[in-house]
Amino acid sequence: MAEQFEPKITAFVCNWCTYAGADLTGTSRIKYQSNVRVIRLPCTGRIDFMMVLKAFSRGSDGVIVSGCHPNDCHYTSGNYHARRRWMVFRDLCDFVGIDLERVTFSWVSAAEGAKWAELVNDTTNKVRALGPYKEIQQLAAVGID
Amino acid sequence: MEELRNKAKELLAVGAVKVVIGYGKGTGDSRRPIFVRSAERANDLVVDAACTQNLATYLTKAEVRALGRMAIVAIPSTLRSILQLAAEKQLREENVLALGILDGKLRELATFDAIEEAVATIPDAISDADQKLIDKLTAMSVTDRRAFWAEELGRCVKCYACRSSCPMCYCERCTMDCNRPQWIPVASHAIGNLEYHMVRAMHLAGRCVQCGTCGTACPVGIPVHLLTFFAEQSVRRQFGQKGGASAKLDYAMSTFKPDDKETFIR
Amino acid sequence: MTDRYTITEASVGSLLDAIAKSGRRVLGPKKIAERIEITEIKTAADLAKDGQSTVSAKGTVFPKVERLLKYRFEGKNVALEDVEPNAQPTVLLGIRPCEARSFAALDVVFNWDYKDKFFNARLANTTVVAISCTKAQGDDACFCTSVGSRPDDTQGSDILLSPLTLGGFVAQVLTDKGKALVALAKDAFQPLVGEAAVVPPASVAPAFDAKALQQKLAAKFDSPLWAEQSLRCIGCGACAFVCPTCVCFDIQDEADTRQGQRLRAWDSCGMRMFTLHASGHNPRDKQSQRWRQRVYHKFAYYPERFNTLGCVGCGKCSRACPVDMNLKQHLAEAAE
Amino acid sequence: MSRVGVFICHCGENIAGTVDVAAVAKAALDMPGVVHAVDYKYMCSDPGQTMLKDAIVGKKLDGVVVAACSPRMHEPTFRRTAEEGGINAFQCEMANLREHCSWVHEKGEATTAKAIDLVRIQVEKTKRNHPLQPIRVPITKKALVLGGGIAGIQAALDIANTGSPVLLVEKSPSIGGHMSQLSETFPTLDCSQCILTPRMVEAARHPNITLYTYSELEKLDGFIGNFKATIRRKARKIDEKLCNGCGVCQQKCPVKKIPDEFNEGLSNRAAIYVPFPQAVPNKPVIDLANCTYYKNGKCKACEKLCPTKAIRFDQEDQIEVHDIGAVVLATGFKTMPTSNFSEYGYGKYKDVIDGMKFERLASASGPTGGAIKRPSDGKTPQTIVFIACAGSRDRLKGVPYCSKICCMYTAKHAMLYQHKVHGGQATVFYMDIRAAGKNYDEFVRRAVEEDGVKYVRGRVSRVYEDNGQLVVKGVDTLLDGEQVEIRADMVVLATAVQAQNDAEELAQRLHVSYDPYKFFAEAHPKLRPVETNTAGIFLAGTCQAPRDIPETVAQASGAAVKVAGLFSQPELTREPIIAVVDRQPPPVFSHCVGCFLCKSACPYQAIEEESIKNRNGDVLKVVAKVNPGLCQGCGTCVSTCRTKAIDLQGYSNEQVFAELMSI
Repeated sequence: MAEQFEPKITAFVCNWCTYAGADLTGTSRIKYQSNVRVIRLPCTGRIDFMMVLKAFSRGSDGVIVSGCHPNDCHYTSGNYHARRRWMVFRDLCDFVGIDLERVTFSWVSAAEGAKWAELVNDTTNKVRALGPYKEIQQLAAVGID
Repeated sequence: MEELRNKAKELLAVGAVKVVIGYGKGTGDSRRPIFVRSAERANDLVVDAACTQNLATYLTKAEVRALGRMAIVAIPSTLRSILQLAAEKQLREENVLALGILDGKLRELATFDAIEEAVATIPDAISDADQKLIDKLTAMSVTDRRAFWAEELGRCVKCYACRSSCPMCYCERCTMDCNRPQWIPVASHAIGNLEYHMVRAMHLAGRCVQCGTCGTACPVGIPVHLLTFFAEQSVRRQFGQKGGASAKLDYAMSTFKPDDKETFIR
Repeated sequence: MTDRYTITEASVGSLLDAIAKSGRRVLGPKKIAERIEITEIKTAADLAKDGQSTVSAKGTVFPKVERLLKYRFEGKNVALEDVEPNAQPTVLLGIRPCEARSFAALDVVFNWDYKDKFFNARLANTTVVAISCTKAQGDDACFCTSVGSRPDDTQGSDILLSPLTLGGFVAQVLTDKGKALVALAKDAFQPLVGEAAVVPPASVAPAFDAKALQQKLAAKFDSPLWAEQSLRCIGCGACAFVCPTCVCFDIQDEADTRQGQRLRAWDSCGMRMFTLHASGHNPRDKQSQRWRQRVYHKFAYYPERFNTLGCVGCGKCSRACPVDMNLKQHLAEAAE
Repeated sequence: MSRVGVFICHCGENIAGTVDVAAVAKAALDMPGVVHAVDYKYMCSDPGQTMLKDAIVGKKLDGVVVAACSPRMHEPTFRRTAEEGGINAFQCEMANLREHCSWVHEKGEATTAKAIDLVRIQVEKTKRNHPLQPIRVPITKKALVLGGGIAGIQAALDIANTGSPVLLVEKSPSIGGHMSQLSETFPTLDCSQCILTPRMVEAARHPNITLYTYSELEKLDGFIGNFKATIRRKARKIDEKLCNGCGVCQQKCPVKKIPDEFNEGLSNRAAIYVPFPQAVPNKPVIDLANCTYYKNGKCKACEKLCPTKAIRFDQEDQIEVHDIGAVVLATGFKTMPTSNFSEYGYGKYKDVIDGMKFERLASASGPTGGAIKRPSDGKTPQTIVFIACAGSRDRLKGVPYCSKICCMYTAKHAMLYQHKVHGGQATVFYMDIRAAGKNYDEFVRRAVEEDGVKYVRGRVSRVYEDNGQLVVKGVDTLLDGEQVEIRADMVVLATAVQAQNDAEELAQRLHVSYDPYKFFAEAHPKLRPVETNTAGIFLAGTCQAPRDIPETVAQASGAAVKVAGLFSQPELTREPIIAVVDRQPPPVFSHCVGCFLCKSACPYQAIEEESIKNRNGDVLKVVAKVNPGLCQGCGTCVSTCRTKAIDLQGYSNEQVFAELMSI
């Protein structure tokens, strides 16, 4: 039997809510799949849309972007700015044919350890079912003679 | 046209402006940007339906600015560019005089307020052809859209004509030129092209005046303007703000409302 | 004495089949939407018989992005992997004589001191079959006759096709590569006996004298002309990237922590970044300096160094320019 | 080439039980730039930390990755250790092998592989770390207290008593605020002025307090520890040094029919006036709008008669700029304008008044000497109705919130009425009685049980006049919504507490956030209730939300402690995780193109404009600059910047990019 495809998931999370929430998942010993690699940033406001593009072009099959719930931003409004950026970025991704099924946006607070586990598992399962994101990964070789 | 030439003559003769940026006769039937610096050359100015390039690009070009106070022959999109440039502190009222060409008539617009007022009355919908293409694309499956853009962007040679011709791409160093880190590859391979055009569209979202000059500039005929149009439309639809409406900054992507509505964040 | 054959319109198809059978690909001008692109030619109908392609055929021998080497990080070591040129046997069919001529201008740079393996391999595997121009472009961009060429120039072609008044072409076989191609499709090429009535070549009026221009340039380096002409230049690279002779490239490494590759990509002296130093100093800070560089490189430095012009007068740059920088017109001004 | 050391912690069995730590160490040692990699039982233990310090010295490390628990747990520990080992604290990063790996995944190859990846990510980041120095900002140890009500007075006194100078700025001619107008205070019924006046005097006399009445804050620039406050001292038209407060001027002033603000219009004052007898300072001010001289250029009666020749008609406003280290906002509240209550006949019927007017009627120093007399004819009302929640908790009136103090002061009013008008009957219409507070509920009960105040639970729909008498029409919801009609001699509305009219404008000027009702917003509703989101600006009293006197005083003291705490430090020290706009040699100066789109993205107003000038002072370029005192390091500007001229120290583009490239 062919080996099961294990997707590569990159997560961009803010330090104060989602990273702390993922810490809580740990301290609560809630198990989740190990496919995710977390990049810790101070705030969702710091998450440049180019990071998501880069994650895909460098081989991620799925991306998670997560931060503080509205109103809970450690920096008061970084997540509101981030939300706007995502609203447009998602539209544009869809318009150029980037598969939105592979990007999960979420608010995970420092108290939502279980939600983090669920988010990672759901995303991993979904992306595993979708298979490797060849459409973008293969682009890296196209156009080079 | 006579009206414009006379106005240019008068402005240059009294030294009210040092240069009139306008359209002149180009190769064959085409029109090209010209820079009239003396009253004697004012008759080189042409105004007709072929004058579609957004000349506002030159308002931030150092070599042009060095000439002194500028008057610019301004079609509606140029007027909007002036406002957006003003909002982004790239242009001061005393540096520019807009010679608006509105419905074929000359309108001298000396202040940003006057431009704002004029612009407010002009519909800024994109052309039917462009809208149809956007609609056609949005109606496609995501796979088909990817194929469409892969095909189109496959021709991109990263000559940056789109960027260079865009009045809002005035940055001295663009993200694209940044090499520590090299966010976006220099090479015009498929991924480099996709990322470049995504970056450009994101950077124009909320700032694009929808002149379409980038698309016209593209030597290989990629409809790159659809990307910035689409991003701008996304901003307008979701946040009700738009580029080029006011000389006061109201940039959708650096403002927010606590109750901005989305449906995708879980 | 060159070999001369006739080839009928109908036998172009069998020529294509024969080339395909031999494992070569055929690239040539094809009309797509409003443009002419140099792309794969499958049938005779694909071929655009007149008109200039937007982008030149340069990519066949000098692609817009080319991989020079690959490497892998193995622990602390770097394992280099040589990359062989992807020099596919290619027939460039139906390009203009000016473009055929451009390969010589590329050659002088790629083999000036260092012999460029990639360029040479690709060029060696490319057979050039040009079609002489019978129709003036009518767009005031062409100026082959001002740069020492003509619409039916044979230089750079392995075979030159000239349209016959009654259809079909006369094929002048100029090189061994040309002969090899004829040998592939003997049926398609009928030896020409006597004279044939070819369509007269297009008439392209000379706009300036290249020699005189070169002399004028020697004294015009500090002329205000360059600033005047380039005031509307927006500093994009459209001219250079469609140009058949522009040879400047950038070398870029693209790598992550596991592997990397070194790429060669087209570059343009018209862009501000081209000469930007790490310090922030830019010896060609103004667009006028960059425009002047473009003109001088092709019309002063090439002749000085290589005894040839860096321009074939195809006019692609003028057609591609978003702000109508008409090279012919500007050169004529400079030659005054 | 970097020399990074990787230290993998077993955390007992917490990590080592799931992750093959030896394999991680082996893999780490193979990573480019890593010169040392070890695993150890407890990295955070003394021997563990010593091991790290020794390796920094012995292996000449220039960067350290500690692969252990969450950085949120031990990053400060290991950064300090790294510093003790001789490298910059910010050359140390942590890979989270515990919370993000060993505790959440099963033992196995995939988990160890992830651990190796997590280490690689941090190694790649660390290779691009730069030494960072904590940000030190000097502090001007002088506070500005804005607003001279009880909140401002209390905050000013508390700060002054810690030894720091305070500038107390009040926009009206006297300090005292709303509290000085009150008659008696719940739940003790002590006289408001009796307890307030000594505080006012103390504030005026305090050697550390400079009192600026009749003054306003024009502008506040700068940032925590380093504000510049521009204050307009409005011209009183009086030489305050010469004036001895004798009062001759206001007696002789020919204009005397100006409604007296202090008495809520229940009496009149002159055009030159001291707001109330106990005013601090006790110096008059000329009301320019009503003074005959300013209206038609003639009169000057006060000038002629002033015994000390203190009148100065030519006096101009003075603008002063003060260096300030911290600001306490104590700008107070207003009550809902009475025009909002047409259904209650306010403005139409003289005897429908609001709570503040009743305070003046009940006050011994008020226009009636404390006797309850109705405004229309001066008669003592025999029946009086109090309507609570006039505006409050009423979405239609734009005030969905509870004004908090009305239940208590309405009970107090009713009680005072019952005390003063024997045989009279007070009725209170209410929605709920909110009497949470020490001795508060007892107080309300006393009003009902001992003083016989009638409480009707229901709303009043209308107040109208019938045959010269007010009729109050409402329901009693406790009696199944039965209609209640009371013929009253006087009606008192407990109007809602609202933010001051200029609150929004002031908040914007100060870059302080505010809620939808224009009350200034606290930094955190629970844990930072006296701080604003702008560092160095604190809140006291009703400018933040409706509250009573004890709460206001407590909050003012709280704000004062925050200021004192700030001033107790020699300088401010902050983590250098802040954004920085690049500077380049000429002719570039900076990659910033000066579009300032980042400015509106910054939640802290930390982005300033800097003009780069040549020797002649000509501006060559205007570029952004991040104020390190204000920046909190969220990085929103970094993502907004198209030229990538702004970068975030500690999470730089190069660092994040390297992390991405290592995944």
